Amino acid sequence: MKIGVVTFPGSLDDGDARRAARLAGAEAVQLWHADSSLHDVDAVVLPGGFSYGDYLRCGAIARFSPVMESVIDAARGGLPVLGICNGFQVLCEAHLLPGALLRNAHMHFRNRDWKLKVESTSTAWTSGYTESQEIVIPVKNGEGRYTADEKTLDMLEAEGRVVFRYLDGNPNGSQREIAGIRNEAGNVVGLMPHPEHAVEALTGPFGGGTDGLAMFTSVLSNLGAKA
Amino acid sequence: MTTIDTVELAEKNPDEEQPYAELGLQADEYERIKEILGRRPTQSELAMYSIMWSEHCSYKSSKVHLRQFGEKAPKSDRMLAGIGENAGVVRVSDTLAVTFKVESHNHPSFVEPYQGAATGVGGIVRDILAMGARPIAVMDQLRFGAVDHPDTTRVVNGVVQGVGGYGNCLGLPNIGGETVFDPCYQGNPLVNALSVGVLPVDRLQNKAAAGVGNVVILMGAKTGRDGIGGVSVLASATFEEGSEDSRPAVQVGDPFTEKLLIESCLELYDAGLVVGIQDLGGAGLTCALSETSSAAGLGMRAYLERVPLREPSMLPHEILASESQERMLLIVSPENVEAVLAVCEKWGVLGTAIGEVTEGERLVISWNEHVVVDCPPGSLADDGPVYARPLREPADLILLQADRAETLPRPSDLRATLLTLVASPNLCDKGWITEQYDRYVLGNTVLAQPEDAGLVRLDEESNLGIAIATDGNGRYTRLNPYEGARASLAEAYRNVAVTGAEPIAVSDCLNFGSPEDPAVMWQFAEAVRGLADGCQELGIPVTGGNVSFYNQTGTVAINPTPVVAVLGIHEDVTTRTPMGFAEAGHTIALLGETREELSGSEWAWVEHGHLGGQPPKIDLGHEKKLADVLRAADLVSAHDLSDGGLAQALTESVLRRGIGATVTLTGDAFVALFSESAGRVLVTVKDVDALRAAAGDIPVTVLGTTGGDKLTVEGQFEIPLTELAEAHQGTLGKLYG
Amino acid sequence: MARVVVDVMLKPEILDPQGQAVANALPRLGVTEVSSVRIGKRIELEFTGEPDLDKAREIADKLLANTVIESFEVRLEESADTARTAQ
Amino acid sequence: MARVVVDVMLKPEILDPQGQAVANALPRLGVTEVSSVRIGKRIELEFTGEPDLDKAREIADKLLANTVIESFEVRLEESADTARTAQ
Ligand SMILES: Nc1ncnc2c1ncn2[C@@H]1O[C@H](COP(=O)(O)OP(=O)(O)O)[C@@H](O)[C@H]1O
Ligand SMILES: [Mg+2]
Repeated sequence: MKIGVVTFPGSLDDGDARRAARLAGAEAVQLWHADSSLHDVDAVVLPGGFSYGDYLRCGAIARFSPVMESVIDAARGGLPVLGICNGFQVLCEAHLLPGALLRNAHMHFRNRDWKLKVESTSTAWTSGYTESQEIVIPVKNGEGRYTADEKTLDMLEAEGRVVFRYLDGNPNGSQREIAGIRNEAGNVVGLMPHPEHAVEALTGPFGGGTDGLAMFTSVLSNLGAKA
Repeated sequence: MTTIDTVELAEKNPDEEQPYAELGLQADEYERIKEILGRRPTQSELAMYSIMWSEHCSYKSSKVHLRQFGEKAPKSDRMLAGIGENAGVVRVSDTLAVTFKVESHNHPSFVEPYQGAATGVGGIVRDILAMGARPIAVMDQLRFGAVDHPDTTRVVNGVVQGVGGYGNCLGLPNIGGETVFDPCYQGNPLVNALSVGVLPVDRLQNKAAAGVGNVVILMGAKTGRDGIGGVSVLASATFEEGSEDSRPAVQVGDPFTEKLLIESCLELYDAGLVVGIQDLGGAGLTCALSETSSAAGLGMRAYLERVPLREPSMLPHEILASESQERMLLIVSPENVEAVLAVCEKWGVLGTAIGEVTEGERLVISWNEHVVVDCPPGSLADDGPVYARPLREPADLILLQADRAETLPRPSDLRATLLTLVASPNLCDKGWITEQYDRYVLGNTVLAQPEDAGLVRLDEESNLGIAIATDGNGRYTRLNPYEGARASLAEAYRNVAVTGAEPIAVSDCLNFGSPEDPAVMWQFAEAVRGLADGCQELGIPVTGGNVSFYNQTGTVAINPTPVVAVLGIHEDVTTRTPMGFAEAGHTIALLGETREELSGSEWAWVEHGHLGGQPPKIDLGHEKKLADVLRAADLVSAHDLSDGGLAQALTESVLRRGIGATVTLTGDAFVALFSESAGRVLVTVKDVDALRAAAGDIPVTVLGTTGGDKLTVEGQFEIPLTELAEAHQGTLGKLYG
Repeated sequence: MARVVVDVMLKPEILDPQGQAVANALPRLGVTEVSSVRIGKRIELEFTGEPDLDKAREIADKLLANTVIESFEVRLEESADTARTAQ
Repeated sequence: MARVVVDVMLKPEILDPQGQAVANALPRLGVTEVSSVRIGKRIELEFTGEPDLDKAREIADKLLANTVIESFEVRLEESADTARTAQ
């Protein structure tokens, strides 16, 4: 099973996403932003970082890269796509997911381990969790305030498309404590926290968190079941 | 139309006066330049000499002292590159080497805190990159003025956001640092930054522009009128112009471009396409051109009109002096130029051939057919002035040392004292700062803030890793520069050792006032001597560092502040020892001896605003043995004691995982809690007999046991962890929100 | 030299913490007559030839603004020479 | 409702990484006629009463612009009602 991880010139957590895919048992494939081929991968991760510097608006420029045109097409066709942090921003900019991510309400970059509630397990990336499971995943972003209009927020909640919610506070002022959402079909998921940084006890959240690994094993077992 | 001053013109009117004094050159220095050239320098040459012979580039006041680092350095076959290179390189395994260095960006960070700090990080990362290494982490050592001074908010917020903004955007985890507040830094904050990188041993790069006919390529950002240090001095010389747009501009960092520069350089190294490489730092092209050619003992021909400019109106001397960030200079053999430019293109980085390596030791630089520089590169890079400046012990030192803190009135309420101290600016939790930094990126951070040292895994197979800690104590160094410097070394060494790593190398950043003040120069000489002696005693070499002079407001210098960085090897990071109490029921013990040492302490400062006496005694033989014990013993946790003493170490250890403790103190409880005696570590173990056996002649004092939700000092007080946490963690957020 | 200016502002219903922070700081400077502050972006596009407002609008719509949260306005800069002053 | 607009731009000699990044991205969108992009801030100050340009200038100087690297311009918004459009 091959998980592709896109590298934009300013991607930073791409190596971590590949490591997470490997630890989950996949073959990790590096996808280059300027190459429109997806190289027959079975799923795609858009990793964290600052795609093209992201000085204007996070994800704004990345969405126009050659690889993204293929990702957008493939996602519409059902390919599992996970956007982490900057990847989430790119997915919103590309309108694969609704809403937008704005500068944190407190205006600081914040890196802290955060407790999340898994609210939707009917996605390609979260089926390995149990409904309402509480997990600890690092948050690290400067522009992670999830924002959408009330109608969209109501719709997301009504359709069970809020995948993760922040517990015990809100690290960035996201509306309704939303940390991650999915598309209608459930193959596309975006979240601000970083599951790829919670895959090894040694380097994960303080005290040995590996709660992020299930995102990567979920997609593999779903793909395996399909194959 | 400005006339360009050329070599031809300089030969025609060899005696025309030049504004050398405005550029910071002394009359005799100017005479020497004329002697070297056999004529007056051109405007561009004058700019280059003034930059290269400045304190910052030539180390003219510090050189005679820094020599000791080499002379006293223990022989080590680990050292692959040492002082004089962009950064020292030490071998950590058969195949891997590590390079690290700490550098200052103090003055720019006061003028424009965000950009000053950001470009400080960018600059040190390029030094590491230039050695052939992939940068893998950064650290920041910060000194601010009084916490409540109206200007401190501006500086703190700007600096912290600048360090974070640049480092986070580069994808380098921040694994530690220091934050100190003291009024002596009010008009002159210190912003030091450290970077560490890793390289395969055979990828080591150097800066020599070897190989006649090789091509000189400038890579990275366009060149603009950026610059504070060298260029601002230059600009103040006006050259009959003084127009608005010839004024120097603040350097603005572009971390995205730096990220591209890193990736493209690494790709070039791996493809074996680079003969020589040098980063462009404070002295820009001037430094890069002269150092690369001088290092090779060859000449160089450079064409300034080829340099991509942000502002087309720039003149040759401005191009040479520009401090624009995110640039590297490469030496490439002609047949590889195309391949190099293709890699640049792939990453979207500008790459431009601007010259070539030539026979003979002349650096010849032209601008649109005009030759503006023709000089021996070694005269710029290596033959700058060297001064043995006068030294004099500060007049007030004897009185200062006589005014001991041990005689100050002591508190009756130790509970209140502890709560006040752990909430004080220098001892409080620094989470408000460190949460603004990415600690996770690259996925190899094993330990970071608030642990004693940063610990990074280098290899996922073998679990080999490196630990780094930095320390500097301006108050101790003010009281006794020799001992103060050794105290900082001892502390950094111990902080590395508590993780279970073996300390192997040292870097430093020496922040002092004006070298022209004999009292400052004496402090500097003493501190260097202390550090060099200390390294000799510990058997670890200084591999590189940085000197920052002129840190003062008016005639008042900062406390002398040598920041010492120690690097250690960790053979198996999965066995690292963290600082926090892990679970209930473990035995708490203190390694080392507590003496009544309160002078220079946080207690004296916070409770009495007092600075006087002698700093704690340093015994490096003991530190060495202690480090061996820390590696050999089976420890659940280990946390070194430093500022704030045992009270602080206990507080940090219980709060790390919310595991309380009950301890019993022997002797004077106040001294036991707040003395800052060196050479001590707070540990927890499951088996105290095994600890005693492992400890040899290092004193072991059992203090109590872990557990509960309070910090209890028997017979004295108890503090619920919630109350302790509130006191310790609230301070900085409340001040700077 | 022809310059097009694109002003991008957060839609009024979107929280602007930066603007709010400035608004909150004003009383401390003794300013009480400002009731609200909004902070957006001003983007200057220099065209090589004739400034093309339609093109600029297209760029703004596609790239410069995210119309989920922002609105924009495109206009020709009256005169490119109006020297910006530090006063 | 009276609005004062403060435009804050980096001084021309200062590197503008933001503008540069956008300029570099434009060719990928098929835009080749834009030669340079500069990005600054547009700040809207709503005054409770009469808009006070001098006051606004003082605020800009003290708080909104960092005059070490930025310059600013203060002006009255022609009409506060000009609805900003997303087109
Ligand atoms: N500016 C900073 N950047 C990163 N880490 C910092 C900074 N200031 C303090 N820290 C971290 O906070 C912790 C406590 O700092 P300090 O009390 O100075 O440690 P120590 O006494 O062990 O030297 C350490 O982990 C240190 O690395
Ligand atoms: Mg320590």
